[in-house]
Amino acid sequence: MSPEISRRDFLKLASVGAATTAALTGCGPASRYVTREPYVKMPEYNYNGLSTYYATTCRECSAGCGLVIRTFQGRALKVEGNRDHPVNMGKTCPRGQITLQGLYNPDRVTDPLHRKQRGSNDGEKMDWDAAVQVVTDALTHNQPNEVAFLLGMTPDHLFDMVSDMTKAMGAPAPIRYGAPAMFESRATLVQAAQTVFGQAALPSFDIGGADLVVSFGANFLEPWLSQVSQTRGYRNLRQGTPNHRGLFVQFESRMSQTASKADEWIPNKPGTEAVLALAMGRIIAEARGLPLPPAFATADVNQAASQADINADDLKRLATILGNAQRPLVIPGGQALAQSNGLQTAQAILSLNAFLGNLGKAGGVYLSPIAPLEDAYHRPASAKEMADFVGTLKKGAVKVLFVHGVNPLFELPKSLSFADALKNVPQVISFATFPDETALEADYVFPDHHGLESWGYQKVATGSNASVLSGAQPVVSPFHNTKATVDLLLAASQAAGGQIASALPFKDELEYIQSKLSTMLSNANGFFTAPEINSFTAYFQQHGGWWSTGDDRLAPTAADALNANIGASVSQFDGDGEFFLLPFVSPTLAEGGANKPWLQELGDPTTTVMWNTWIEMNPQKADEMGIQDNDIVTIVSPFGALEAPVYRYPAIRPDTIAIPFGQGHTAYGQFAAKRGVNPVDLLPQKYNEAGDLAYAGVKVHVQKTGRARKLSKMEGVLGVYGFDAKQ
Amino acid sequence: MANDLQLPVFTNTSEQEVSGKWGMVIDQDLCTGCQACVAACSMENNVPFVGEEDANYGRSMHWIRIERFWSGTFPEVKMTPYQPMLCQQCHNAPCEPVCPVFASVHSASEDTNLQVYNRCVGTRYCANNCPYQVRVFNWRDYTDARARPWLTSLQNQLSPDVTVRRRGVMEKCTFCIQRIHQAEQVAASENRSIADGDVTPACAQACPADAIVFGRIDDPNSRVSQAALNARGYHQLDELRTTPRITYLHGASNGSNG
Amino acid sequence: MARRFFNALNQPLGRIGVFIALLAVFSGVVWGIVQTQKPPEQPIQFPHNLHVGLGIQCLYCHSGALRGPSPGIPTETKCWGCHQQIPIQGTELPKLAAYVENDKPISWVPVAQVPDFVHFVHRPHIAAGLNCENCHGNVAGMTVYQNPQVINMGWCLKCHRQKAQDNPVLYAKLTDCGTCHY
Amino acid sequence: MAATAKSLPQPRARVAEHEDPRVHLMHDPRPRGEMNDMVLESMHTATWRYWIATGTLTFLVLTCFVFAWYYLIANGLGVAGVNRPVYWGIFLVNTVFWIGISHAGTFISAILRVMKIEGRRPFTRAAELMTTFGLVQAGASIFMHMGRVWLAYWLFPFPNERGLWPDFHSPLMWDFLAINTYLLCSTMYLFLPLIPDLAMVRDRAKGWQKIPYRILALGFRGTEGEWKNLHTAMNIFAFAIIPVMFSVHTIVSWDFAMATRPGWSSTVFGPYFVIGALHSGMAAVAIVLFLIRSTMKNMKYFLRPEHFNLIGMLMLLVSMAWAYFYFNDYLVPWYGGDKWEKILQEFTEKGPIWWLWYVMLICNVAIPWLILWRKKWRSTPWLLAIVGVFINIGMWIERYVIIPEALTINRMPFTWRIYIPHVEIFLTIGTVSLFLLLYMLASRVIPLIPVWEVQEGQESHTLRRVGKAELSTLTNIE
Repeated sequence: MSPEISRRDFLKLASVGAATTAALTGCGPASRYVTREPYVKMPEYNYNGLSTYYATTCRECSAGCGLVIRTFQGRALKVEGNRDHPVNMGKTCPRGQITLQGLYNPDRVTDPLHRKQRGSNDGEKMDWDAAVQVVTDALTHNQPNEVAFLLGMTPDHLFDMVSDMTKAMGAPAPIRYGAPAMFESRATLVQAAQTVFGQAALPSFDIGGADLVVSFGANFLEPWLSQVSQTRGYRNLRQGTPNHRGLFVQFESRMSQTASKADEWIPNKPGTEAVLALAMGRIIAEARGLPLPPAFATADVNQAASQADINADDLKRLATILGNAQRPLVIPGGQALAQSNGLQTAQAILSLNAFLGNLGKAGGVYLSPIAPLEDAYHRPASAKEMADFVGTLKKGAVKVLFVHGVNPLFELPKSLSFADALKNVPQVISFATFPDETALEADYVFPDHHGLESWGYQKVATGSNASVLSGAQPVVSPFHNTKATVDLLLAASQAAGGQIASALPFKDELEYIQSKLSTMLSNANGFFTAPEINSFTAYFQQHGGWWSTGDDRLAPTAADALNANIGASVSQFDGDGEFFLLPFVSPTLAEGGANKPWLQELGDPTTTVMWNTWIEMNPQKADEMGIQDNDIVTIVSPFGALEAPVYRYPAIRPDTIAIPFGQGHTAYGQFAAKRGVNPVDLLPQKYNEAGDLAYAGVKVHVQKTGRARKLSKMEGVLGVYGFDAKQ
Repeated sequence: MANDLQLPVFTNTSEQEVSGKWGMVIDQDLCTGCQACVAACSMENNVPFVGEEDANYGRSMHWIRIERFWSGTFPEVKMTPYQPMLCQQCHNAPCEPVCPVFASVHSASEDTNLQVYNRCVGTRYCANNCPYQVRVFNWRDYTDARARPWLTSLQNQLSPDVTVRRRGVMEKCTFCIQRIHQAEQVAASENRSIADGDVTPACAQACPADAIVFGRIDDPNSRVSQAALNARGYHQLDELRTTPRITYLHGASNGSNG
Repeated sequence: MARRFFNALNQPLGRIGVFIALLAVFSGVVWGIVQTQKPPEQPIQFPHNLHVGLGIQCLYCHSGALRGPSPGIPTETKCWGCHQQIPIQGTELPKLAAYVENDKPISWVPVAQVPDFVHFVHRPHIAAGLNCENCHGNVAGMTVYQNPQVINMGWCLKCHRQKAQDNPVLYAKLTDCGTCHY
Repeated sequence: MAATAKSLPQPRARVAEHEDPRVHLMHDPRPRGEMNDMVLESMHTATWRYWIATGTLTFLVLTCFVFAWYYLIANGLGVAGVNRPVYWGIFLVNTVFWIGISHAGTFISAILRVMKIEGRRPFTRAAELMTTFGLVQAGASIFMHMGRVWLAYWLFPFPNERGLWPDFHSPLMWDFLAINTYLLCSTMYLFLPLIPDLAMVRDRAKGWQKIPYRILALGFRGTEGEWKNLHTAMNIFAFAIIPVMFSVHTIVSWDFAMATRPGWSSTVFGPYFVIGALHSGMAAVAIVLFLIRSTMKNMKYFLRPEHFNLIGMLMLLVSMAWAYFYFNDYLVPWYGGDKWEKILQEFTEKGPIWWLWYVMLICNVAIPWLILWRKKWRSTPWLLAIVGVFINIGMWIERYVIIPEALTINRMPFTWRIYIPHVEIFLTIGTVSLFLLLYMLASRVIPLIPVWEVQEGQESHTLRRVGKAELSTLTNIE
């Protein structure tokens, strides 16, 4: 794009100058000694005084939203949504907006590092040739099965490239993981789709088309699958059709941001979603006078209500509403799936949808379109698979571990003790852009570009009707001495020679991506076609990706879903505490936002807390225990303990406490480190039948410490909770 | 007291008071409180972050904040719909007449409230007098990279279209006036007047639920004028007769057994 | 005693002394103002007169003025575009050559600057039919550029007021604080 | 001198007591020269206690005023406790408080002079000094409060090439002008009666000290004409300054009354603030007089219980008036039923800092009412001074309740926050010590007692025996 940029900061200087002149008269003297250092050989288009806009793809999560970045004289100034992009249609979430603070983050890894001693902050800088050599040796000097790749949810082109590479060298395929996948329970959704619809695909819920949405714990207005597109769906649900406001009911033990937008929030006991769903099915079946499907046969309405600790009449009423709705939709997700019976819950809810007959209909359940370059949906590793992987690491079977785009030391439950596993790996090479916990434990850190500095593509898993390959391109030239990981690996594989070299005959990242795109030239479904690869790539960059014009969602069929008896029961909980523990993804920070100061300063939507972790506790319950706002309490689960201040949250079950996930870093830059706590310390070693972590399946003790720490809030407590409440 | 008696408000009822120029409609039924508008606003307008302590002490610099309140106790607890609160760009703005140096002044051409940073001497009278409490003050030198070394690289993203404010001046939402000017210049160079949708402030542009609509309220056919006709429409603190330019659309207060 | 002092001041010599003292103060102030107004040192003494004399349009080098806020100051790339075909001679060209060899940017000092809180955009001014020399003076007569007048708000307003005398709408626009300060 | 005799109205009780009329300063005359020497002596004697006090005050001023203010300017208002919604903190409290203090001076000297209250004579100057020095503190506090104080001169209407002027709609502008006017007038008014005394000092001063006094005395020699002009000028000023004084504090109150805030936009604020100002001002006079009397030489002769008695009566009167106005200000919102006003009242009485409100009422009403009824207690200088201290505390808190505490409550409950002062506390100490320091320095530079006024009074008072009783008669000296 643009040649090397020397670092410039004229705006800062200008503001200083402004201050001095402002002190005089408010109008500046004719000249000020503010020198702006221009490009060396600055390209002409950067001197026309206009901003240049580049289309790319957001890498803050795996949803693959299209962005348009405003750049001016080589600097990225503003993130805007890509209007044409079918996933987000010009909109963004806060993390997408603030991705710039990642790009210009003061704590980025600026050079390739060799860390003499793991865990120490200092490492000696090395040049990239040496780095390539290190990687080459790692690939060649070890047996193929001793090499392991651990990759994050983004970017996809790296995953593909590594897959090709490992295939060529006969190494095990790269493991792909991310905390979002864990909290979204993707494996469970896919598994349930497999059993109910006979297709292992990610269900796609047409929220916008429905007129009644009943959600069992699905936080679809928060970082869950594809926040922006689901929020658009919510908009259409409410105001999409004139004079008809779709209704929305949420079953959840805590009023999440999503539940706060529901017309009715039913605080059911955690782990009872399955029985509730089946009970509703039964009520509807009876109301319609249909023969009772075996799936619902075992359900008992009153028992379900009492198990869920909700009013049976409410349940009946809602079920009737659901039964009478024209375009009803029931969504499973969030804490409902993060239970020992998560899979049954998902099955029960999907088959309830099937019973309601909304499969493949507007406002119903679809299967997400298969992304380009894919034969089917490939889900990231489930927590169970990760546990197995950690096991192999512990055995010392892996000699060299490559880590990119994921921070297992932060994102994996402490009980998995990934740290110990890492000790048994002789060589750890991290490609982290930021000095996160895992990078700190790595022997080598070969920093990748920031997402806005890199090429790439993202296969959109869900969130759009069309099948989308979202394109990424550098919008600014690299700010630091970083190198695209794909380039690094390509160079290494060339140096390694042999099969790898012949399998990856590409000189750089772009060429590799083009080789992938070339298979799509002939695809006529796209909204553009091109005779040859270069113009195709040009369009691809210009529009920020490729997507088909039609609706590629698959209509699922549930032939005998209702005949199978779903042995759904209330879930089992580890620990004997008096509180259900409900960890949830922080709506503003998500898993990677903690190092961006402005994300830290965004108030959490429901509690308005900034800059810290809080523990949500029901006020009545807190009064019983004599706990005030800001009191630090200890939470003890069978697997660990942590301390955090309490936020007396009016809308949570008295027998439940909730903790946001996203803070509690020990490294990861000055804005994230030593701030808040990380709920994964409490999480159990417990999986549902699909292999997803039952992170909501633990009961904990709460003890007062007697200490207190002021939580930073947007709201003034005086006004919201009254004069007697502590500030 | 005086301000709540139904007294006539002595003000010039000019064309603008009837028609206005720029206006906004915020649908509280759609707002999901996701903070995207806050983030977008801060990125567009070089709004500094202040850190944990100051943020907790009511010194955060958000030009737009999202409010919500609670009523009742569990299980009958309800949350009021999210309420994005930003400068209402009143026509009879209480902040304007109190400024001794015309730093808070009404824009005759755009009919918005301007805050002229370089004229501001920091008496903070305007902020006291703002019933909506949407004016934020630079309590410290939040943008001084010498005192805050971590800013040196972060400030690479500062937009040159917006002044970088320093210690001791008041600031507030400007309806992204830099975008308005840009659109006007483009339109002028194309020999046309601004069309509906030419100008979108950062918040409206980002809002994933499309809850914020912006445009010319003097054009009855514009999207915002149409939206403002909605029966759910109301003005914040209407009894003060500030003629705010932002129309809110009621959202249903939600909660359990709602 | 005090009276004697005042008497002394009443003498012609005393008056002259007072006059000189006042003069000193005044000239000190003037000197200070002049210091702020004088053009800065440029890395290369660029002869505008020569280039303009050769008939090169302003917009050839300062191309941003047409569409953007800032016209931009050309980098060595642009200079070298022509000068690599011209023999390097004189005192200044070698400097340019040196910059090109060392691949260093020429750190020009912008002279026609407005403070950070003033958002001057060239586009509308050119659209309004102004020529460069209306504000920048007769550049053809200068070597190193310097401002023909103090660039301050009074100067801006004078022109804005004249332009919009007979058009109230335009007047409101051109004298609105928000037109330049935001 | 043309002398016209007229008898003073004498309460019968007084006559019955047969008290010695010489307890009254006016009836206890001394030779002119001796009296002048007494004043000069008190002016020229600086004991070690004086120097220690001055030293400590200087230290306090340097640290709590000069350095603290520098610290504030260097780091911005973030080091103070102001926040959203409490944009105005203790700075404004101090401003209003000091303006209040400055009121009593003029009130006493001007009004009492106009009304020819003879008791005023010995302490008019002490009061006038308070006016001037108090206004200095008020101005300083306002500037401390500004975010960019180095641009304060933009509040002056001065022609500039930008064609920008201050906004005369803004109550702050009125405030600015009013305070300036008041400072100017009160300084002149302080200076005029000073001239004869300066002349007196000049005649007795030696060496270089003569020079400043000679310059300041404007060559006053005490001829008939000079006295006549002086009296005329003083009468004009005395009459002219009274409306100025009332307007100033009314205008100060408009800063609040004009704002659209619960607790502020109240029509009674004008007179209420004036009375409040007098309340704290009178109390301050009492304190100052007590200090002068107890620390400076020969002052027991000039400042006598009768004067404290007079001030005590005024204090009681003002305290009652204040209570009345406060009740008004309280009644309207309480009865008016505006939602926000009600919340605010609830907040002041039951909020986290509820006790402030009660302390205010006790100091401002209960204590003066309990103590000032009895003449014996009124005339006890130290007791009066203590009452004065309480009243000043009470009045300071009253301003605190009106400004930071009322600002806590606005129409956006989401933003309500408590205000916790930081550097303001030091700056408050700083202003107080600067005030005292200026006063102490002045006490050694100019005569705190207007000798000529006392002498004039004593000359015009004579005792005339009528039957048994000795009646005091007053001769008007024209």
